Amino acid sequence: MKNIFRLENIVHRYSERTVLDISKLEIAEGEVVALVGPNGSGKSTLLRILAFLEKPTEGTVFYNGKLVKEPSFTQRREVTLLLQNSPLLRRTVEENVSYGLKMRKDTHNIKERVKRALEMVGLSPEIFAKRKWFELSGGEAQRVALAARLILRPKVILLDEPTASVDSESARIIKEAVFKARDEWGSTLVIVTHDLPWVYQITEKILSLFKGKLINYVPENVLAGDWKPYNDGLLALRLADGQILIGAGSPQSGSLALLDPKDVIICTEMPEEDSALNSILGTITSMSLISESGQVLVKVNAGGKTISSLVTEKSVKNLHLHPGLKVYLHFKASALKWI
Amino acid sequence: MKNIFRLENIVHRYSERTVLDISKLEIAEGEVVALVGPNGSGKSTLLRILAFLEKPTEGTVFYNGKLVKEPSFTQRREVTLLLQNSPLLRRTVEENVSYGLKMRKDTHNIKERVKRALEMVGLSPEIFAKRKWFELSGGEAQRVALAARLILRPKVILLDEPTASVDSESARIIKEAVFKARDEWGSTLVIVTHDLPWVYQITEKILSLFKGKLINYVPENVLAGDWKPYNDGLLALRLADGQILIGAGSPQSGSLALLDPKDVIICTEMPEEDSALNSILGTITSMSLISESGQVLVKVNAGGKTISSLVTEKSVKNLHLHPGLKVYLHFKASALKWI
Amino acid sequence: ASQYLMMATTTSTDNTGLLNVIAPAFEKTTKIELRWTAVGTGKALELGKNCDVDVLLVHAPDKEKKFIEEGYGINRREVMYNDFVIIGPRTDPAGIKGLKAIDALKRIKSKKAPFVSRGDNSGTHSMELELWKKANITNIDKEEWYIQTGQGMLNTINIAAERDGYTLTDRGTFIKYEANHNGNPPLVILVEGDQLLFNQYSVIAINPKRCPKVKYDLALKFIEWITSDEGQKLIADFRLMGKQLFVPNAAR
Amino acid sequence: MNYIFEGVIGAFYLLLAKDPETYSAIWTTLRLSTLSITCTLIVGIPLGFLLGHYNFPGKRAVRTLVDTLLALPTVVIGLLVYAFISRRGPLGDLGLLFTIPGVAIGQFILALPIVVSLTASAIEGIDPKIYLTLRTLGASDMQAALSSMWEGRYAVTAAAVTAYSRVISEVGVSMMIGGNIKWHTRTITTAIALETGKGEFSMGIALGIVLLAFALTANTLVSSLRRRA
Amino acid sequence: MNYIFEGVIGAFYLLLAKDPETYSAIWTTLRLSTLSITCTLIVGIPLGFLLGHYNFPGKRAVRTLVDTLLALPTVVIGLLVYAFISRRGPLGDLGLLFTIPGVAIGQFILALPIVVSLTASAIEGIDPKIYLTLRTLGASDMQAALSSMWEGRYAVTAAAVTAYSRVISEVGVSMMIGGNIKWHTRTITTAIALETGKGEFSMGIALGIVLLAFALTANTLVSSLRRRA
Ligand SMILES: Nc1ncnc2c1ncn2[C@@H]1O[C@H](COP(=O)(O)OP(=O)(O)OP(=O)(O)O)[C@@H](O)[C@H]1O
Ligand SMILES: Nc1ncnc2c1ncn2[C@@H]1O[C@H](COP(=O)(O)OP(=O)(O)OP(=O)(O)O)[C@@H](O)[C@H]1O
Ligand SMILES: [Mg+2]
Ligand SMILES: [Mg+2]
Repeated sequence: MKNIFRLENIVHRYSERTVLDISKLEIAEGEVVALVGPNGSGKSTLLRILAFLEKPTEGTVFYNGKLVKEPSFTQRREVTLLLQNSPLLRRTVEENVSYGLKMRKDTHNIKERVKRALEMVGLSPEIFAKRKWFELSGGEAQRVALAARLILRPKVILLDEPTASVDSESARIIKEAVFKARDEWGSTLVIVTHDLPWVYQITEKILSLFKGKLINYVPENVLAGDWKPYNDGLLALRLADGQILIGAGSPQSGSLALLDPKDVIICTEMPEEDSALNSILGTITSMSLISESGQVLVKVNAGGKTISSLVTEKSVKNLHLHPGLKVYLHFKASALKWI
Repeated sequence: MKNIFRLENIVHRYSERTVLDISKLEIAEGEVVALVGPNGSGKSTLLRILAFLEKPTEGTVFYNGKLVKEPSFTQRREVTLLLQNSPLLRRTVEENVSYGLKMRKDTHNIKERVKRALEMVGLSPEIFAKRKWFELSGGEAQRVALAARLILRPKVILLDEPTASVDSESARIIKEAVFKARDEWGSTLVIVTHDLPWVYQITEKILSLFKGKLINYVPENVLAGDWKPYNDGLLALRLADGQILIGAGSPQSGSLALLDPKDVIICTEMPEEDSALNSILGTITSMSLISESGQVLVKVNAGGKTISSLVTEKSVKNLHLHPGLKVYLHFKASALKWI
Repeated sequence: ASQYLMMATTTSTDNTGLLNVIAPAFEKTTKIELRWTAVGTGKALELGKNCDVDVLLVHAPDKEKKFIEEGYGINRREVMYNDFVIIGPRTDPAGIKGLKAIDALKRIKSKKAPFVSRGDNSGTHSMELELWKKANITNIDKEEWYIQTGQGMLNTINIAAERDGYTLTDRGTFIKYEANHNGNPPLVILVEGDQLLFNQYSVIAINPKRCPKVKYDLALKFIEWITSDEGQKLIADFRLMGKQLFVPNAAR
Repeated sequence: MNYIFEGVIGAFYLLLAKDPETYSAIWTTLRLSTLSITCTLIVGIPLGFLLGHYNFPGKRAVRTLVDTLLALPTVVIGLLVYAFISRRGPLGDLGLLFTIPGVAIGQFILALPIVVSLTASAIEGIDPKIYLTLRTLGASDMQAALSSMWEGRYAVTAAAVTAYSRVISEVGVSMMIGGNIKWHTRTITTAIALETGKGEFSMGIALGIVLLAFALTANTLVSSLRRRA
Repeated sequence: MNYIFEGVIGAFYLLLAKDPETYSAIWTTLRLSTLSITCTLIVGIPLGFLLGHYNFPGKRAVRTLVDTLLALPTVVIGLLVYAFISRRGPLGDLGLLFTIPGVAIGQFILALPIVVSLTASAIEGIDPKIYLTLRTLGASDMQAALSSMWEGRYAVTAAAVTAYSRVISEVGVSMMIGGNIKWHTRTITTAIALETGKGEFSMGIALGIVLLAFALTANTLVSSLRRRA
């Protein structure tokens, strides 16, 4: 498939502080990409760069195969971004939603299109079209802002936490609307969200940012804490309930351990002793089906930390896993990656 | 326990539109109250009234047993509110957090207290204290705003979606911080959130708003759609996969059906035929443990709608429920409440 | 009128209302519209130097002569005169009533009675400075009693009234001032009729050799008309509060 | 005190009896101020946007300079313009002295720093996220500039109102360049100056009230436009 | 054109040769403008806040009125104040005529609508959520008012700068109330008016440049304060 974005050696700094450092990133046309990572990891900054709103301090951006120095007007118009906590313009809802079309002088049948865009985000046009920007609740405003993007049927839609303050029913509607964009208009989607079950549902392609760097793990399991030297050059982290996590490797000081949910095995019994194997007792707090993949994300609370494990539906069935069950989590000390 | 708030016959309107209509509401001192409801149901409006920022169009508010006509300065200072998408002041992080204390002329050991407040929300004071308001990511800003409230150790803390754009690890830290406030300072908490599993974890007292009215159900199951007359004066809603939901009662037109998760029974087999009994086939998508109550919230996708059921851990175990399993949801037609 | 003549004049001719009488009459006779801008004499001369007006009506003979000598203007004709008077409070604290101008100033200085000067290089101011010089009084610039306003005549009179002081004014403006106070002003004439207090107004055409664009022919027509019997009679008949303000004296 | 009382009565008389000199001055003021404010807004608002929106080296210096030009006294502007348009000045052939367009040039210079400075402040006051939002919605540079001005429309209107008030109340430029020529370049303010110079204080006040009535009409118009937006 | 050239040279001469008349006028301008702007800001900023922040019946009318008062010509203000403080006026006994405090009263009336109107616009431009935030953090009415002014500090400073510039560049009030009395109430602007009236155009321009240098100093100060905040 053709790449719509290719980023090379991107570094972005705010007054000497490096907040983004990506050596290579490719996004294919029509792809759905989830962008995840903790607060401050650079997700919004990356979206601003993809939307041509900001120029990276260093590095090159290719859009549709072409090197972008100064984004052309057409290029800019093909990409739209829903900002985090996007403000509305000081106009009515209708005018907010139709703004982009008006700027494009594309006003054919505009009333009808505004109506449909509002319906797409679950807002009744009769009730909301004439409202002023300040006459909306937080979630309503968020959805108006989204409608203003969807109406443009852009080639690339970048969404920064589109469901942050939206109720669960509306979140469902929005998720549908976003898929419609991909399926009907072939839009490329990049979505920032902290809603990990959603992420697993919508795409396999998950970009995970951590302190400005792309990492290869979904940051489900970030094991921060006071890692201390242990036997045999291993490191240990003591949990609140006295259990000990063991990691291998030689991290730099202050670094964090990451654990891929796929590397965690759930057992209902205590396994054999093995110094390099972790075996942590915890309680299942939740289990979510990951779309059609037949996998289940199981979250386990162990000594105050939540550790996730990705297991097949079959083993869930076989092991009779259910929330509230006490289980053992097994993973190798070497499964911990340090960043 | 003493009531800290009592609201009587509150009606609030924005230019003739009634957005809040609460005949009675009591909140006890030291209680943790979750306020849930779809977008636009009046949650933020209610919080503004509780924080004395807005006066209800009609009705009376009692605070600490006293009728509040004009809130006194002391009353105002005892209650603090974290606004939805709270803006920061155009100052440094440190000045934002210390602002409330400075206004109270309570500057004893202020640097230290700011430090601790930042740590409480998971921000390193060394990195963030001197930053300007615009040099923060969305989630960081949200947490600074929260720290600015927590530092005040107020009697009442009202939080409007405190974890909306916060990563999962920080959300955990924030949740802890909020509990610390209740446990150590005895603060009363009212929390608006769309994160229902969290709600079930933190409190039994859930206020559910719907179109400005308090309803007795957690709006997990809001069954909106085109309800049509059916045999025997019943109503029917056709799902996307052809299954039919049946409801009893005589709703007004355009009204919605609510279904308490407690009224939904999960079976693994088809029950006997009964015209007044719904029996809907669906797939379990997720299961979450509800804190220490020993109950599990099971979400089932049936014909595109998500229906939740609250079941005991024991029956989860007995029925071998797991995500991905096909199950039947049973509930009486009369279990549907109309609003 | 399709043709018009641009004149720069001093404030006194405009403030007294004289030009409001002259302009329509001139237009009626000659079909030439008279437009004027009323400024200080100094500024009027400067406008003339820059060829921005066609004709001047001013009252500072020494400066006018210099203006002509330097080639800026031609055809200077005397038009009318009035006289200067020294006015002061009715109570006359310095006791100058009836004195000659020079003696009056000397008296004012010795009594340190407030004297308000226009201090604006206007015709009146030039006259005042000349009188001080003739009285051999110098270095009064910073004296507490010597108040320099740098304003027009009427404002200066008003300041003198507020300060219970004396000032030198042209008679036209004083009559106007009297009129403003319905004939009962706080300041009254104390010194008048001295030969030194003569105030001559003249018209000057701007030199077309230096300023090719000026309407020299119209300027000549105006000069001719104002010095004619018709113009002179209008001036003689112009009255405020029933008093004559200007005496026509155009030489034939 | 009497002046004020007589002035109020005089104002009514001038307006109701349709005093021709007064109406001529009102008409001149209207034509002149419309001309000068239009030019000022056309030039000043874009400049103000550029100054408020973009960051460039020396921006602070430019800002300080513009703020300094706010203090240009009208007489000085009059002199500067006079130096250019006097017959012996470089633009003398245009014959602008003692004409309304000539005065408008001066008023333009007077009002421009006001419009630029206050528009720049208005733009700086807009949430920077708004501009980003406009861009994400596909606005061109020009469209985004116009729309963000619309977002700050109250402050931009305030800039225009302040500048317009300055223009209609100024006297130095009108006097120096216009020459206060009766029936031609006499504005309400130069008429006031004339009457005051004559000692006709109540007439001065009466004309002042006429000017305020004029300004009130203009502001009521602006205010009702504001309400609609 | 020569005027301008000579004016620039003249300005240097006046400043460098420490011309006593010029320095007296500068000193008077400084004292006078400091007095009047201080009073104006103390009264005007709170009024502007009230007008911008609160909604009350008739607010739009008050706003329109204030905007209309922006158009008060300085001569008219001079006349009005004169009517009160002249010896025959009701406040004649205070002896304010031809004094700096007297002129300051007039300049106060001149600058007040500017400060009120622009401060009100500045306050209206602030995100209303900011005020709510201040209240939720426990600010008293007064503290919240001060803090929201701080939030809109750029626009409030712009109001102050505009008013100050208006005050130092005005001539009508200073002339009418101050009397342009040499060594006493002669300010830079009245001196300019005088020189211009005398036909000393280059001297007028020189003094104009002196005034601009004065304003530049003030604005540089403000700008460096702004930078710190
Ligand atoms: N204008 C700015 N000036 C300086 N630093 C900034 C600025 N904007 C963001 N930052 C910093 O850059 C880093 C990345 O910010 P960014 O907004 O991209 O994070 P994010 O991943 O979107 O976080 P969140 O989940 O909280 O929205 C953060 O450390 C933030 O503090
Ligand atoms: N200032 C206002 N003027 C008019 N209507 C308003 C105003 N503020 C809110 N509303 C309306 O009042 C209703 C309740 O709004 P509120 O903000 O309380 O909802 P909410 O429950 O907090 O929703 P959300 O989850 O989206 O934040 C909504 O229908 C909203 O459109
Ligand atoms: Mg972000
Ligand atoms: Mg809300």
